[in-house]
Amino acid sequence: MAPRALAATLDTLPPPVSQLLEADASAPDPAQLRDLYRMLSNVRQLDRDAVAWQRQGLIPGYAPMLGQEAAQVGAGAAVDKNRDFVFPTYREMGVAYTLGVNMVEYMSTHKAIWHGGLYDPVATHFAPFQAVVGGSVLHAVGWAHGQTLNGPGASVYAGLGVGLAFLGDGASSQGDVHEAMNFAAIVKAPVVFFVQNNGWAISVPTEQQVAGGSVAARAAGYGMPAVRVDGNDVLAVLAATQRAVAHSRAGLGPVVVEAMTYRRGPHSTSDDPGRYRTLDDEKIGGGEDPLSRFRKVLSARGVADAAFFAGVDAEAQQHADDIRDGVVALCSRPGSEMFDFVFQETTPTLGAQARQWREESEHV
Amino acid sequence: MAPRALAATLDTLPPPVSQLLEADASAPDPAQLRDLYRMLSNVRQLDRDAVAWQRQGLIPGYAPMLGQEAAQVGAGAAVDKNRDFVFPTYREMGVAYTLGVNMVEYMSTHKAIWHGGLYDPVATHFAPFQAVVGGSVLHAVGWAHGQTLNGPGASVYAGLGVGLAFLGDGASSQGDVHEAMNFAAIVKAPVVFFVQNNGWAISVPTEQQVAGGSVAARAAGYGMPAVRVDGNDVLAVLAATQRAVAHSRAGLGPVVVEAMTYRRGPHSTSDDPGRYRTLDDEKIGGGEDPLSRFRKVLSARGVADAAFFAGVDAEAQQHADDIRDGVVALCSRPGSEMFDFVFQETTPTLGAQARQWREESEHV
Amino acid sequence: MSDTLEAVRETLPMPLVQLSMQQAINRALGEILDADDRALVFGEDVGVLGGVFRVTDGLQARFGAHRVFDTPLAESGILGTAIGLAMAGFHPIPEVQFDGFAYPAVNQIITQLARMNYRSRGTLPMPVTLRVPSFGGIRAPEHHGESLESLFAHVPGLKVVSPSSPQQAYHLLKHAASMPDPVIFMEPKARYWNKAGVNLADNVVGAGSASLEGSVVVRPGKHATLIAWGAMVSRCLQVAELAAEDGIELEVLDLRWLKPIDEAALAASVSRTRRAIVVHEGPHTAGLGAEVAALVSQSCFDVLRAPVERVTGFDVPYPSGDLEDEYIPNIDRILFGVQRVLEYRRG
Amino acid sequence: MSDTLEAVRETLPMPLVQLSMQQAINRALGEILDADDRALVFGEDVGVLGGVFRVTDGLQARFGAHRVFDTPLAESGILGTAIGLAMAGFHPIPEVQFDGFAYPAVNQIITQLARMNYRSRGTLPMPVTLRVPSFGGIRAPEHHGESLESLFAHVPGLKVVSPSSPQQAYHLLKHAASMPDPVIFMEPKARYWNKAGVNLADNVVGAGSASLEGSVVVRPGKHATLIAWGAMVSRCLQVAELAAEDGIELEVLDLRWLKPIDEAALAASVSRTRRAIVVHEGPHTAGLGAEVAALVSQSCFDVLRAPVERVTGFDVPYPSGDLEDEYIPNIDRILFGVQRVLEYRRG
Ligand SMILES: Cc1ncc(C[n+]2csc(CCOP(=O)(O)OP(=O)(O)O)c2C)c(N)n1
Ligand SMILES: Cc1ncc(C[n+]2csc(CCOP(=O)(O)OP(=O)(O)O)c2C)c(N)n1
Ligand SMILES: [Mg+2]
Ligand SMILES: [Mg+2]
Repeated sequence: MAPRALAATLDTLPPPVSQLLEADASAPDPAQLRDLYRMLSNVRQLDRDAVAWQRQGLIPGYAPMLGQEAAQVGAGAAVDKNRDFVFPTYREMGVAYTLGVNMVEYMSTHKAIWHGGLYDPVATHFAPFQAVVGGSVLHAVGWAHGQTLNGPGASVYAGLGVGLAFLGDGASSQGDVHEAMNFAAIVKAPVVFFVQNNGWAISVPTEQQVAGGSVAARAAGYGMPAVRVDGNDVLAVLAATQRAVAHSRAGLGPVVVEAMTYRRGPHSTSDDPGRYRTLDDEKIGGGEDPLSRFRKVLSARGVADAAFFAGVDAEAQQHADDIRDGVVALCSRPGSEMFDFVFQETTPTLGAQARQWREESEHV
Repeated sequence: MAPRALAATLDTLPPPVSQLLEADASAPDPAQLRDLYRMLSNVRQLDRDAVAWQRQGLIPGYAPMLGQEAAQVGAGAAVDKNRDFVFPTYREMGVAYTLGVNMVEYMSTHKAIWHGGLYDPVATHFAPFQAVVGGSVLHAVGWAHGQTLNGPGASVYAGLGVGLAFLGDGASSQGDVHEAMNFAAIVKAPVVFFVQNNGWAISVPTEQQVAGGSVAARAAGYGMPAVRVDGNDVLAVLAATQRAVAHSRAGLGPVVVEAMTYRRGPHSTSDDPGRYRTLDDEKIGGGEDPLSRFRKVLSARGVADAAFFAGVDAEAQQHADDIRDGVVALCSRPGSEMFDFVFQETTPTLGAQARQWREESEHV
Repeated sequence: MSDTLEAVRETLPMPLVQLSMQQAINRALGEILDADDRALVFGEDVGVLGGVFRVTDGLQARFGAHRVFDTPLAESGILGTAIGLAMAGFHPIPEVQFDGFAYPAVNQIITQLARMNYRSRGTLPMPVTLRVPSFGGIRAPEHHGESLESLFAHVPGLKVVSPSSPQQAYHLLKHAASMPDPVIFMEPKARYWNKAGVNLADNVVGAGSASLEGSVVVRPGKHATLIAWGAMVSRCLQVAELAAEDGIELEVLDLRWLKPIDEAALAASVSRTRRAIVVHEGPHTAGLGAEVAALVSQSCFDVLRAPVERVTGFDVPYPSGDLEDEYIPNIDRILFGVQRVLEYRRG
Repeated sequence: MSDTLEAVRETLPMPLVQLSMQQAINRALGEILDADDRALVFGEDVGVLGGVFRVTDGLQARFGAHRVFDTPLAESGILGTAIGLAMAGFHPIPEVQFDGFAYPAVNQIITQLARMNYRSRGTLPMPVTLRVPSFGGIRAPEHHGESLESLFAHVPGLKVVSPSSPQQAYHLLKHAASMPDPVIFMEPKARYWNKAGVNLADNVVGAGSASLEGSVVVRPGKHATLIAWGAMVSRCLQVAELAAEDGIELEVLDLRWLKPIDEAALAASVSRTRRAIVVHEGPHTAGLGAEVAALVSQSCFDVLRAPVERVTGFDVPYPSGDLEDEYIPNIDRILFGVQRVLEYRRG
């Protein structure tokens, strides 16, 4: 077994449309490189801490993204927050962070405060937390098709807003994902299907999940280009996603990006990976840690040194602590909100139920 | 626009496993060739007549398969009726005929007598008539996996029973079809996905339906072989299906066969194709009539002559007339059967409903 | 938007026109697309063909293939993309071709469409009107005659409505499409072709009701209330006609909105008649008739003179055309139900 | 098969053992797989992992990966292949990982699983037992706490059962798996971990009931009947306990089979107590409580002293863990319902 990240690459994305690429994919300068590391470090710290919060009883559960930092930060950094829109699953904490979603509001879903999280999806361009595997992939296609219908004129920029659908290797088995890819390819919707192939769907390895072995390889069947990329190399992910986004933005249709990575942690804090894989499996499958890999790159390029890393990491710890304070302070939402958000325009039946709930529950 | 049948072929099916192929795919001898024509002629006649029956008010509706005779007879003739199992849609009259299904019992569904038809699916190895587009494709996979679980020892023959899932170009858009192909490829189920790409899903042309343009081309993404074949050439369809069946039978897993054909008639007797295509479209898209093509082949090989064709065609008319008599004679099923077949073991509630129905309806 | 509507209205022909329900819906769709440039109509065969029932006839030619379009054959995909389009600020009016083919879309409807407003705390409203040609009675193939109202009505976050006449269909569809919440619009296909006068003016819906919300009494009576929706309303009117010959005056209540249910109207009617029969095509157990019976049994407990009768489809799969009339409540079965509530004596 | 079962039984330990429901189901599955070599267990993560609730723990090791296997992550696929396996003569016992993930399989369940026996005129029976960890109460993420019984109970061709105790779970699962028809087996996941004595001998299910069919009175009483299923049964028992301190004797009826409903047992209990409260977690409108209330209102019309009360979830999406206790009927809300039926006076 080799590290998953080294799986054969695949690249059928045609050469970039130069003019549009410029906005999206100028190679990161030193400041941007350091920023990428900052994000990686913050995400890593927050993820580790969230697991600890669960052990401490602060939150009832959490789905760690350990090992997928490069995939998520790389993808997130390719997004234009002003006109693109991200459709996450339940594990895209790193993308949320990169997009600037308020992390206390994000973590509220893990504190069982509100299923979709307390953040504003419209303001952040980050759709609500989604527990249905594959559930939001079609939304990305519909949203993206809406950008085509709006026309490029609707934006102050050249090119279309792009929808980014996040999905896992497990999700690729869902019928909805097929319907989404087919729809998108037919209408040439500006959507990027960003697959984090992390080797596992809970206990089921990709080999028993993805017939043919690669989600990216399926793109050809829909007449769509695809890139399969080392998901633990943040620069590779960034570049691939930028190219994909530029392609879609130019009106050339959907793209599949498959980031080969590894879920180093448990599926969730209630999972026990020891039942289905060994520590050796994890070590080999995971390969080199994406953060240490990137530290080497930055050092080699002379863009950052040990002091920088130490500083950033300390800062990340501070941020995570601040977020923890916010999560601790998060109060339950009033029960009346159960009724408030069902509809934009409530109904008499629901009004009566809300009144009865208030009488029987609030005053007891 | 060129005739659809001439669409680029695709063949990724590995060379046949010779031993198993022998049983399945010996090239048809003259008697078999004449038999194929006999089936084509019967199916053509019956199909045309069924449309007439609808116009005459004998049956409320019918879904013609005009133009798809070669695809259906060719596929059906590759089936081993003793151990394979066919999972049809609502348009596989020709396959049913080829398998020897009693055609009066088959037509009963079009007479609105019984949704699944009155034929016995277990005895005929032809699953019930299926109105849900894509609905039975997964059943074929499950059934086929069952053959693997039974093991080859369960059969007196060498090799596995093969499930044949019939689906259209429209059906290929359904999520279930993706789930079926993925499942089948993962467990190497002995199943052949037989796609009749007839150019249309009611009014929607394949170009607006099948991104990438070919269902067969999707097979590669699942690590499955595929054959795309001229669906109006009965011998080509027969040979391709035989090879596919032999592959599956040998335990090598699923295969996609895409027969490029053309729905020459309306979607159903209540459809009006003039709204979405011209007569010219039909002429070009349909290409040469599959029956006249095969007549030429037989004549060229000296296997049959005009007298033979005339005799067979007359016989076919006689058969169709006999079937018509049977369809005329078909009586409604007693209303009590609504209750009889819901469960193997009925329930008190249902028993009470049946009693009430009897009291209120039968004696009025 | 009301300014635009005002303008449109002035160009409309004189109020009362004879329309079939299929024409009334077609007309309403045209007006909606005209007045609201974020409205989109899509589904299988709704474009060039104009729908298998011609309900969308001519709309693609009139509004273009970017606003009225055919989708691939995938119902979950239709609903899923509708949700995404709503997130992008559009007002999707998708169609599912037949009731029985809404099942593949149930996951997107229940876990996504009905919940997105809630999940997003009101920031992502779902102004989606899902048209579903519904119910039986047309001798169609399997899965073309089903009643999903009980399934839909149970789902928090959905509103459900079914018109019983061209008049209702025209106004209710326009109303539904103007709502900021998801509405399942169940069209009784058995009534598609029956023509009736339609008053195109706003707020003239139902016998005497000025409102587009709630139920309508379509025939007043005093001995018992028949409660129905969709195609069963006209059947109940026939029953009331027959019963009147024997001096029995049946009130017929068109429930119309199946979620939320107009509890006040139900209570008001049955409080007067003191007897109720609910009639629907869908299977008996856990059908919407159970909800109606439970509501009436509760609100009219003191005045009810007989248990609420449910005359419904049986707990069997919707049968083939030949047995359809044995399955759908027919006049005789409804009359038996009426007889039971009228003859009921406490034991 | 009964000979084989006979043999198995002799090797079993002494009758009364302490088991959690999760263990009881695991044990029943093991016995089913042992006794019936056509039985197959499959679903997401049921193999090596033994299920996210460990309900299938150890079964793959014991019976092999050809009989207990992981499927790809696709619920429609799980049900669709189960149907095909049943057509090939197997007895599939698939699992859907959580209630809310049964929705993608609804099309296969309704249009195929529930109808194949009917469509094929009895030649293709569907002996499929679909296990669905169900209902709420465990502070889980979205879609992990839902009640689909009303949806399933409405579907002709399905049978639906929910155990309320390890004892019930053990015997009902074995019974369901022996049935030639599709059964939806709804496991109340909030009760997975509570241990209780299980009598492993056949036909010893429920308080005094020798039958595996129908409902069970789990606590007799005379002032009103609480009707519940799944995890709400133990909650109703708590309520009855509390009420008893005030001299109110509540009968608790575990409905158990949600389709077919044991109408006779409902009528018998409420005829005695003359008051009824039905309690469930699922949303109110068109919930199974409506069916129960409609049935009781009809069968006990003459004796009912108050309208049947429904204490249920609200018509809102199942909320996040923090609000779960506000949503699921709690002891107070049930007591309010009891109070209403006891204090009801005709107006
Ligand atoms: C429709 C659906 N089915 C089942 C589940 C339960 N479930 C949650 S996550 C998961 C595995 C998902 O795997 P993958 O898509 O690879 O994403 P990953 O967890 O690896 O990030 C499963 C089976 C679910 N949430 N939704
Ligand atoms: C799930 C589902 N959705 C919609 C329909 C309505 N419908 C019946 S046939 C059909 C087109 C099918 O096209 P295709 O699969 O290419 O088969 P063909 O009719 O060409 O044989 C449609 C949309 C259906 N029967 N089932
Ligand atoms: Mg994964
Ligand atoms: Mg077709």
